[in-house]
Amino acid sequence: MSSRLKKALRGLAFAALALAAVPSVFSAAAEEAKQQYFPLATFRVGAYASSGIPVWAGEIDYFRYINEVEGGINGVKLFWDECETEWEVEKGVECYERVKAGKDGSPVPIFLPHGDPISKALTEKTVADKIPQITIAYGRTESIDGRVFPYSFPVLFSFWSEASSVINHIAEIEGGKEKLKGLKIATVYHDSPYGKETQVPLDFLAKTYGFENIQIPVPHPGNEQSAQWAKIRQLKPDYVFLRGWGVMTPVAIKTAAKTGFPVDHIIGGIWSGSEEDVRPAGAVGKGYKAVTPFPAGADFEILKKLKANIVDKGLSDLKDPKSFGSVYYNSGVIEAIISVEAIRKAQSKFGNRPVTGEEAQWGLENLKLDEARLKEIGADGLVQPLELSIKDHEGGGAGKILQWDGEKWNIVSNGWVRSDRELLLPLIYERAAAYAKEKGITPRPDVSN
Amino acid sequence: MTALAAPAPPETVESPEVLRRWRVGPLAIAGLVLAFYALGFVVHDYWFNAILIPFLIMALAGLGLNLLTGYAGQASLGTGAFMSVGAFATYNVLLRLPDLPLPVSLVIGGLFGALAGVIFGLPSLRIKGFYLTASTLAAQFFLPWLFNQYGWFSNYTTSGSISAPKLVFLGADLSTPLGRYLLTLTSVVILTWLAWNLVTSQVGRNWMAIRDMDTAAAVAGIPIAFNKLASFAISSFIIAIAGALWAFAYLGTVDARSFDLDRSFTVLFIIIIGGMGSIAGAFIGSAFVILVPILISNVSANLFAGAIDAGQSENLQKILFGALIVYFLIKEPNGLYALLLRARRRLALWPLKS
Amino acid sequence: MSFFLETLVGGLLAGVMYSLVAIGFVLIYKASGIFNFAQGSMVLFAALAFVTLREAGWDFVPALLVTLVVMVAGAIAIERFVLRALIGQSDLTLFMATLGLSFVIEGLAQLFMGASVHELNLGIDDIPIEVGPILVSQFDLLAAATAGALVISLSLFFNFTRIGISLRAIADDPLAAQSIGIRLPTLWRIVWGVAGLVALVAGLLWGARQGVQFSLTLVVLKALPVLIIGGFTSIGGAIVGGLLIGASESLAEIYLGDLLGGSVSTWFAYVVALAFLLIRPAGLFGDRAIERV
Amino acid sequence: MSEALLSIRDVSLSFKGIKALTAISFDVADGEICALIGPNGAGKSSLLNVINGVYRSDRGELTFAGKALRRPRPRLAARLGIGRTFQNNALFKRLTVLDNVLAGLTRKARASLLEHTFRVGRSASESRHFRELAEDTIAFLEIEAYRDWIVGQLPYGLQKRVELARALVSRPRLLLLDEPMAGMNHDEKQEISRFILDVNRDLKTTIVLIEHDIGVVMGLSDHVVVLDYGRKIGDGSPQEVRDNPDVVTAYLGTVH
Repeated sequence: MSSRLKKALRGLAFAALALAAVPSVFSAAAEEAKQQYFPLATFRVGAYASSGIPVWAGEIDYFRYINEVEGGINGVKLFWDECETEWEVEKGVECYERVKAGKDGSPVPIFLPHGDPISKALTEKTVADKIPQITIAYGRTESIDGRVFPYSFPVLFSFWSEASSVINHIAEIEGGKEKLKGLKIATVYHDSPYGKETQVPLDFLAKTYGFENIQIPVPHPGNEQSAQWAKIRQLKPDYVFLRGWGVMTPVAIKTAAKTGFPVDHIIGGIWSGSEEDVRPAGAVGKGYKAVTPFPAGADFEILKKLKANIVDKGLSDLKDPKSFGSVYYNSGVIEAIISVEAIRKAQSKFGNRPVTGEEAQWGLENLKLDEARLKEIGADGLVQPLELSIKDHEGGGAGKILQWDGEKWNIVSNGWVRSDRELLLPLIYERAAAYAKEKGITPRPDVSN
Repeated sequence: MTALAAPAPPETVESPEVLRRWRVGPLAIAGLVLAFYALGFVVHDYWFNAILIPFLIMALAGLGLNLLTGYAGQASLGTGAFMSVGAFATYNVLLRLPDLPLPVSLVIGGLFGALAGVIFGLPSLRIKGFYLTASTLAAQFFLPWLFNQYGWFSNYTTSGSISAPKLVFLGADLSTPLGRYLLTLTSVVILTWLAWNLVTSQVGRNWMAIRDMDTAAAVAGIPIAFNKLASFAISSFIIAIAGALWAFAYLGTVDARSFDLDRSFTVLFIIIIGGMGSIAGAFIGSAFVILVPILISNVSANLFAGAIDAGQSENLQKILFGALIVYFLIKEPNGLYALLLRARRRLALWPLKS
Repeated sequence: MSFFLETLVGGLLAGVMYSLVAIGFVLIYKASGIFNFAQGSMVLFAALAFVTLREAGWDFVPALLVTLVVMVAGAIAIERFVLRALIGQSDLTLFMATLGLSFVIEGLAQLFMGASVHELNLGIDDIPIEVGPILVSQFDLLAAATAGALVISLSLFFNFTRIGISLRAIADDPLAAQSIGIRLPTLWRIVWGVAGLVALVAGLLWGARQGVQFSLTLVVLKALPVLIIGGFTSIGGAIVGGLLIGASESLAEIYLGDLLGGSVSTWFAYVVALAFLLIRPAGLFGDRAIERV
Repeated sequence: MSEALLSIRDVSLSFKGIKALTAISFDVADGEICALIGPNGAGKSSLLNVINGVYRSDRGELTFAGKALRRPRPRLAARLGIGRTFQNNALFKRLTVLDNVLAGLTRKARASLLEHTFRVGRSASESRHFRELAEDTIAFLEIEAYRDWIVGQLPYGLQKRVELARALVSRPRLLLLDEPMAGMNHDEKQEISRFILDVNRDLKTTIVLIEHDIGVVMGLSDHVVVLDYGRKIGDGSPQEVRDNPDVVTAYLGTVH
């Protein structure tokens, strides 16, 4: 046998052995853990790395802040390792399976799938493993109903709330909800399950308020939209609600400008509202708006603390200082705050130690962040007041409106723009019940404790 | 006549009549015992959920494509689309005819896949080579669009994604990791056996004849159109079942985008790196494609944790995987299977031939 | 009527952008029979390198030249380490090798230049001017002019230079080409270098349109049906195919979109391409091999 | 014996306006060996391609075994019992010799796709039967030693024999041989000639062959047809053709 061939084979054999050794890592060390394991399914390469990098920086910076400044959550420090998903489902599932058993004796309290398709693939697996997944501003809207989806937490701002907040913002501009009657509102959406999520609520709201609901899909990836915007030029809507993803957003803004549609009448959705989405559009992006549960800005109290204690001390995960206080960075911070607070809540019942997924589920379902608590954390204005329950895994349902001034986002709404959750929740429960029926799930009783 | 006195056995190519004489029975049984024994040995869910199930399903898809491309010579980039047909068809059968036993639903899903294969295989009667490959892209872009576009296919869920109803067969709940593994393994074993029968029969021989020289095949009396369409049908049947398993035994919930062009590339890649026109090749290729990235990621997570920047480490892993692909293609263009065969003959350890 | 015209013109101009990418494929396919899937990664790499230099304070022209040098150096490396080792392998093997190559190029791009989204300003406003009843963007006109210039210069190159002529000969008969005295590896290096240039041009125009970011690699999907219609071996075909696809896609989205529920352009180009293939199995301008037995 | 197995009437063929065959007519009697000769480009291979349906003629009629072939296609021709070898070997080069020969039996196959898939019904017995037929033919052509070779790795002369075996294995009534002895030395030609005579005599197969070596042709064939520039210029027994002045000037005179 040639020596090169031999080498190749030996390499393969070594590889197989190394692979076989992997699971043993998990079963080791069963002694009482002092630290809380919190695995992170990151995406730092591939198509969406530009958003992933600041998100995970915000997340990690806040965890480090908890460890360094506050000495952990009630003394329990956090530790984590990363698993790269490239935002792909299979890799996300593999990462989840790899980390779900916990590490060094600590169970996994919460998993953050960070990807709409990944979260859907994990819906049932997390139930089987009793690990809650938090999906802020993505994921299945019906999973608000914790009776049917006990371990899925679309906290803060579901797509339905997003749509409703945008309509309510338009109503504010126009001077009241009765002024919505007769308006033409076009939704330009990424033609994917994510993009379609708002069709049902918008249809419902259009019937309720009497505006004309126009739906215009943009096929993935959305790097060419001349036909869609030609259609908009023909239909002349009053507002465009832009629900993009990735490259679709800057191309939409540019094409809108090119076809003469006023950019300040476009209101972007959550995933069309980051610096990364607008900056490539250049000068024409000035005046563009977006709704978000992740207000941008570096002058929130907690961001000042992060700057002083983490960033300025060289402990930050952020490579590009420009991103500090950006929408994505702040979204990471917000997600980390909610995770930490849920663990804290769980500790209040189960003791100051690393908590399990099941305990974290209790923590989440009893989580209450009122103005006073948010002020303590330094997150008032950054995180909306929030109260979760079994029947309501969303809790907030409001967003802020940002407007791009060519350089940065400015908050232009007066506080949080609420959605018509009371109108939409019955519809959501109906859908959750249908899902339960299709899957043969018996809903949990709604016992508040 | 020449100095070539002693007949040399074939190097890397599988020829039906040679395969027939392989004593695969004992080997297959040994493999199966191992696969089922593995259950008791490897208890961790991780192995089922993250490694064995996706490995088996992708191997099955690779097997399906190998019948079409490796044996019948028709290269296709529509694999993802045919997988989506299997997933959506099986979902609707499970949903709308809940009384049918699970295997029957899977077979019906496969039959829809076969139908799609025949329809999108029709151009093969007129177009050849790379242009045919390119034309299968029409299937790849049309079918997932169809399932995404029309709510009926996903039972009007808000998001257009489909989710497996309870997987039950003969009263046994197959929703556990072990159950899903057994479902997958059993499907793979049966379909592999059928594929083996096919390629070692006159049908397989006809496909390979068409692959090697279609005019001569026609002159020898081989029905070209029938065989081309049959290869599309059978290949798509297997691929569709792989798609249904991917949706229900592996991920649980999928939408049409799970079956995009990248999926087609992955499967094509599996058969090329594993070995075209070889059943074992599909399994070896799948092992490479599924396991190597996980391996690289695990090794670097354990060895270099904290030593290098996480983002850079991920980029390096991607470069390494790409480089490995190129390296193996250069090293052995006939696939890893050929590499193993050669190594085995050199070692002369297990003489498989009688 | 003016709406129809506007849609049509918009589509045609979009089609030019597709052609720009398709030309890169044609060049490499013509010279080496490889369907180079790494073309998209090359587009990303070129645009990213250029914009990184610009952001580091370089002037336009030096940045352009340095990027070009990097692209050509990359082309030479690819020829030396990958293509030469794969001579004589099947089309599919070569295709897969370029897929592996694309992982390497993408990884290198993000490793050295980061994953951030960049704005690329070429100094031409992408705002509409009225031409008669329809709106046309200056930027689109520039893109069309660039594509036209590229096609003309490439045609001149292939028709009047020794290298170009031997390239055409190679497509017909590799042995004959070698006998005129041009070594295959040299030729490949040149063609991959030119493909690098085309990738740079496409990267700049697409990057200015959508921002320089990872999804630049996805522009190849738009180029595929263009190639099927235009043929893998004809540069003129790539332009005509691009225009046809761009226009029919736009019109289909508008006029069939309502009927079928939108996003028709996802597959419409491929179905058009398939219909074309059934009528002309080697594309509009491709060479058809006559079978002899 | 004298009844025509194949009759060709007024067959014309053109490619993009260039005439390849012009109004060719002749008969091939049952049981004879008929040689087609003529200079390169005379249209000999094209005529064989028309007979078994690889090319579609512009005009003309073909009658095989008393039945008119209206739309001949390669597979129909094979089913009726017309076998064929090619000028440049057209073997399935990644299969073994045995598999190549077995592939030639397809026209006799009765077992269906499903029977093969599930290994039920006629699948096993047919495989056994085919195997015997193939082994017989392989033995007849004396290539047993190479049975398991991949044909792509065999020398040219052996490949020609494998191709002959593939055409012969299904026992066609008519065998079209396109230069079966091209590129062979004298001994090899002798050997192939012997096989052809054996096939004709023992298996009662009618043979149409194209051959350039006039010596071989004259010794082997019962009937010679001469083509030149797509036209028939001579038709008759070897002796008659040899004496035909047109043939002598057009072909024999110039080549030899």
